[in-house]
Amino acid sequence: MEQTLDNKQAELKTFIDGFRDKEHFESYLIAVLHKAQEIHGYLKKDVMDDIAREMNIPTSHIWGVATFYHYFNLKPIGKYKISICLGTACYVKGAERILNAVKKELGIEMGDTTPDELFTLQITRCLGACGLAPVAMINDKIHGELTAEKMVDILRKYRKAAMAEAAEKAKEQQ
Amino acid sequence: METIAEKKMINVTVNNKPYKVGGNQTIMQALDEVGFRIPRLCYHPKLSIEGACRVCIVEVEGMRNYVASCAFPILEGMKIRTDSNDVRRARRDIVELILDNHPEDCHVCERDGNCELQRLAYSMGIRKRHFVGEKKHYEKDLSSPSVIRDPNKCILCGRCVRMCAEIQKVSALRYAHRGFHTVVMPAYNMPFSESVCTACGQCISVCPTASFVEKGNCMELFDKLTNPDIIKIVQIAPSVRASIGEAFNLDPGRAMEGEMAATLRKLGFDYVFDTQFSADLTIMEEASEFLDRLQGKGKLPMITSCSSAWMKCMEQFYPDLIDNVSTCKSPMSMMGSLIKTHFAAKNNMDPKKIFTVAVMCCTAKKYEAQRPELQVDEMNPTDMVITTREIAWMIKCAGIDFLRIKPEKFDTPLGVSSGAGVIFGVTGGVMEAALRTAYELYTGETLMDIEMNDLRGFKGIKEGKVVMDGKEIRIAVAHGLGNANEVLEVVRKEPDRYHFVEIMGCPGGCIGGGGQPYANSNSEPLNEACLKKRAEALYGLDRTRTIRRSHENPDVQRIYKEFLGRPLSALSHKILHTHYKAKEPRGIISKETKVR
Amino acid sequence: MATPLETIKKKRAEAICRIISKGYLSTKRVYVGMATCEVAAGSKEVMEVFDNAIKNGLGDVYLSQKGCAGRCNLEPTVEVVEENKIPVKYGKINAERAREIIERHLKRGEVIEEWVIR
Amino acid sequence: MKKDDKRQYALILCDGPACLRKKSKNLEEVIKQELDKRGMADRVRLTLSGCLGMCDKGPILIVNPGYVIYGGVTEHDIPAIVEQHLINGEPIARLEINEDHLFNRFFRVFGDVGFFGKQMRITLRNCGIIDPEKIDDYLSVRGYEALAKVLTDISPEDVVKEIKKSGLRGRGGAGYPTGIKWELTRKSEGSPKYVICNADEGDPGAFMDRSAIEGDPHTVIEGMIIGGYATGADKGFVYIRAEYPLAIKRLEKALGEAKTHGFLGKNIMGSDFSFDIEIKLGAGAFVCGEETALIHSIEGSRGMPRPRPPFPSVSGLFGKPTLINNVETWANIPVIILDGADWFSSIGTETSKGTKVFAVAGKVKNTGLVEVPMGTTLREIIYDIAGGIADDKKFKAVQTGGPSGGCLPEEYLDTKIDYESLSKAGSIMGSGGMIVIDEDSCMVNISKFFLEFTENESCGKCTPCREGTKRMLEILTRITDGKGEEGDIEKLERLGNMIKKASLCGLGQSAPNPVLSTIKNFREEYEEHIKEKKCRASACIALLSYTITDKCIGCMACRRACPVNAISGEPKVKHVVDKTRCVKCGLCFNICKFDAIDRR
Repeated sequence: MEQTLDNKQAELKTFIDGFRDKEHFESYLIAVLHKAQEIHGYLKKDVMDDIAREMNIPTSHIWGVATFYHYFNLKPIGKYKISICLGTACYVKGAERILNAVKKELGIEMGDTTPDELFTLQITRCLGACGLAPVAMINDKIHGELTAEKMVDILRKYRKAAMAEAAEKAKEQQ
Repeated sequence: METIAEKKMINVTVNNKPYKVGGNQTIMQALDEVGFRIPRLCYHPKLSIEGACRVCIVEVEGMRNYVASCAFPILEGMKIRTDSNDVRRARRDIVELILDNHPEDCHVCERDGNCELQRLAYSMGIRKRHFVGEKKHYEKDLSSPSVIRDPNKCILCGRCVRMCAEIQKVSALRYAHRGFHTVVMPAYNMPFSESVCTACGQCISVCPTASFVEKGNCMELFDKLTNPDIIKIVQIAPSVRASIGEAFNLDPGRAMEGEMAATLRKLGFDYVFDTQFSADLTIMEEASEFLDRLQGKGKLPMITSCSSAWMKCMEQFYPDLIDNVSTCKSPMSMMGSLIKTHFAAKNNMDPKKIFTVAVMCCTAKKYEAQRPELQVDEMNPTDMVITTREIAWMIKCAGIDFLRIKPEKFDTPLGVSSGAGVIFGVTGGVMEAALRTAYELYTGETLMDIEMNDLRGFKGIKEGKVVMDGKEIRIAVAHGLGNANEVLEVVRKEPDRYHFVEIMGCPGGCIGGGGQPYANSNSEPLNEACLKKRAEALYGLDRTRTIRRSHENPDVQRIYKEFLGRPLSALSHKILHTHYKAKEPRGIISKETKVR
Repeated sequence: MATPLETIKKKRAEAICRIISKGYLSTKRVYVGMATCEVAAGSKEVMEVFDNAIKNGLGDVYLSQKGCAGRCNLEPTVEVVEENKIPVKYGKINAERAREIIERHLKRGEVIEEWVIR
Repeated sequence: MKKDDKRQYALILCDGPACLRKKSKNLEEVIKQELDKRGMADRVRLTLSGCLGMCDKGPILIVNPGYVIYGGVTEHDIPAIVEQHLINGEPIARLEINEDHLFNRFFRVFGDVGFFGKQMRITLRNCGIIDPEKIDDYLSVRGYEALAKVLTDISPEDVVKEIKKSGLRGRGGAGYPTGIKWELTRKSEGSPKYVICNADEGDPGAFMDRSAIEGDPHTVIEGMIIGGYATGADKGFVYIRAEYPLAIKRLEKALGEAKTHGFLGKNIMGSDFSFDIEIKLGAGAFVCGEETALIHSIEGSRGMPRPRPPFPSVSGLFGKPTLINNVETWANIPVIILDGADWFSSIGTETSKGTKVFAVAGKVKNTGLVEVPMGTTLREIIYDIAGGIADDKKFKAVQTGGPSGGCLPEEYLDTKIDYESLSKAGSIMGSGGMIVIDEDSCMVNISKFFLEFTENESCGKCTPCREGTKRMLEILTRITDGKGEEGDIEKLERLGNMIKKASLCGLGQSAPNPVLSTIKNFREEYEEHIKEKKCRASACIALLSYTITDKCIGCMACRRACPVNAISGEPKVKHVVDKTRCVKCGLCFNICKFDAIDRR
């Protein structure tokens, strides 16, 4: 079930309330931003405004923190988040080629989301799976020992799956 | 504060020569003490230590890396080198790196050569560039009526960020993003006008370059001045006369009252009035309002309302205190309101043809001028505000020999002022002026001891007591919005602690306003000695006035007789008073979060 | 009151009892690497194969996950430990190979030499 | 046991320097001869191991299964061992020594595998041995005994003394003596005090901390509790990358179980010492590995470092005295307490004690996580443990210390690993990344890769790092793009040296290292790029040139594929590349079926 906006707000508020009795309440900002991103998919302005009010932190500070850490998305992200590992081991084994292949296949640049909101392309520094280098992570799944061709195949599979899912949904609704 | 004599003296060597310096301070402070002046950029004595620009590096024997002298403590036996070729070249390269990512438009820049970066670049000996590459490119933010933010000129020293958060506690500005892409900006990169910015302009004061400048109106004003169809009327704030000389390389502290009157007339204004007149009028209204409140008609403590930055701050940060704030308009707006009503009527002028200009020390006044709640008969009291810096530029641009001009008097009837009106420009001045009048109105006796030393000086928060007819009046004065926050927290918790509170948005009051001349090469922004001299100039004017109490100003008396009736009359309320309301976005003052 | 040292000894004894009660003393113990890197290489599927086999009646085998021993390029890894024998370390195990380990090694006691890490 | 028992044995012979000195070298030969003589050779595998940490009892020989440790073994003992133990299955009591160090458990399982032979597992002693999600497994390997021991009869002062005596140094990079850090925090006035575990492992290609936490989270927790006890802190934080979900999950589970068992919380194990640990997540900023930046991040701010002093031990988290160590450092603590500082300090070199974990990656046969005693040479790690260079390529350089470290060429392979010798060689220990580079990699390109990383991770606070790394990257990019200019190398050196000495924090101070060390050791490659526009590793695409060789049969495939029509030629006639038009896209190279395109 999709959560309604009110539910989402309530969930975040409950999460924030969990820290209220802690010493240095404000220091839990990053944890709260993580949670907000988990709930909403990315950090939107009104959510950060809510956090500012709830935690009594200036919005400029929250914005400063949200933009400092690369883990936080400030724009909506796609259904599948592709993180190409550019750690040394992967780099040495040709991660750049994988990256270029993805860019070409999806027609987007680093940090962007495809117009169909299916894929978001990001890079990451070492997923700790160096033995499988080069690797990429799609949502939580790690794909290893990649080649450009293999990567493109994987993306096409995801796209196919998503389209099938959408078709299924459309059918149900009919 | 610890004085040098109280510090334990220690022995250090600087460039191989022995020195005795005070301990318990930074290397930079110690070097300052014995006559060195290490170049510096992100350092500001009133702000927290950032250690970011690395311009102030020195060599310390035994340490692998250079040491930022602003941040490192001086220690017994330290061997410091400020002059080796290596460290000099490193400093030079650091400044070049800053310069390499900075627009090269010095010859057309607002700072007019009075730029810390330019001075540094020259003194570091940067004559050639080695590392030129990509420069940052961002949009200018022109949204605010007061302040322009140009990230391209920003060198990320962070002084504005710390000023805004530490001294003003407004936190409109913060670093966002990181690395080469770091930008100082308001939350969400929103237009400045939609942020919590109070328009105080202190970011401009501390900015070493022209990353922050006021929204200029000079060209528009030149246009107006040459338009024969309108009546150009100007007023000038007290603190402008105390600082304008600095823009012409005079030492701080020269009061230039008559010179300003003459100059403004030369510039083409039809009438030259003095904000100090309306300051006297403000006192009449405000003192009366205070006495009313004291008698149970309204909330106490009463808080002053003349500082525009404070008023915007109040609406966003302290809407719960709206009823405590005096309903008086600022002297600038009172003047404008009078000009377009009484003065126009008396002289058979169409108020719509009058163009009112205020020369202010202040950028927030540009915002105030636009406030709809100040309008009289659907007219803005003030049509344009220009800062001290802008008028100085206009004088230069118009080719007026300011330094040799013959002083003239202000025009009547809105040009005569008492000493009380003069000291409005310095922290504590409004309170002092108000008490001079309130005392007499309340007790019927003239207050003889009118120089209130408790309320003078630059302590962040000043408290005092006055006994009027056996009643103890407790007062507080705060300058800078950070100090104000402390007093206001007290007001929130203990509403009975004070009867009367004066708040000025800028450090030092209007003399330290965000529109005042830039610090010159021998000083730094908001230098306390400089502020002191500006204050002295105003106190000096007060001392030489024969009339030093607002209610004794004959023109003020006349205007009540001819027009307003009495203070707080219905007409007064219509023309000279207003009401404020809460505004979005709401400001948040954090207890813990530091600037990072 | 017991000193912390006495407490810890008791706790250790209890812990060992609990481990034993979960079948630690079985003839064969199987350890499957389950760190991020191993999971990425497919060790979850391998774990499932062993788990299902035990659920479906494979007896006298103690199954446990373990952290990463550091043989990145040979992951997923599986160890088969038998009392009085040198532990056998298998590398590059997938579901299919896991099934074969069950058949040949766990059931028949045959070490599958070609997959052994040396 | 019967003679026909065909059971297999693994012998582990200690090859550490102390045992070698006691002339155990020829033991290897003697054992082999004896085994051959008795027809046992096919049933016994003999592995040489690095120092096993029992030097005073050496030479050491271990027999597996059973993990029987023999000490003081001479060649005269060998026939008896083979006869009595290996053939008759009866261990020889007179040679047996009763020394069971914590790390030995690993060797019981893995001791016979060549990859682990030269390793010594102290911090990773339980990784790959126990179920990290079961506290029972940890308890069974003497878990929390070190904590119990200090709570029972070691005063906080003496714990600090013990850590000082052990010679342990920070494993996060700089190698600051851990004991002194503990002592400073202990002596600092201020309350409360905090203990932090830095698990913000961000070096590209390093995953030691992840592995340690995923494999044995309790060790880190136990180390932190002991640190809290020793310094007088009552609260600990683990600052860990959000990119490590499994490590976070295991850590959370371990913390929960430790609480249930009373190792965390009020009055730990009945003592009057109380301590708690919370997890704080990073959010993707490498600079947060720097301790002041990390503190700011825990405080909920941008992770920007601040100048030191004051050091965290005096004024750290929330302005209070704070002890920060990294994961690996913490994992050493229980071992030092249980096996003793004397034993610990007997391992390693004069200045660097104990072991160090490296994540060995790049062009070696066996990539993986390696823990070796300090003093092991780079050559031993790369060739003996990691199996040498993959695909029979030629070794070119080894990069240690990640983006803060340097690249060392072949002549440094015999450098013994410790803090001082690595930094003398022009690199650093760092947190333990070790990337082996072969002839296919371009050193200019590699240093560009690292600088790209630091430039991207610069927090932007101080000028040298923010602006300087950007300019260095621009110069490197133009060199690899074939637009390098005379004087670029000197500019890189000038900027690099300035950034090193003038930056605010360790990230900036070490950012130029990869560039400076490659300029020092591989200057000719830079010069080739600039002067001859040539990349000897064929890695810099813009510098490649394409020619068609005589193998061309004129099939037209490349001619059709070329997007800029730079290839001309008639059918069945050798084609030609017009180099002035070629954009070096490589399509022709990929499409040619006859290997007729020469790219170099």
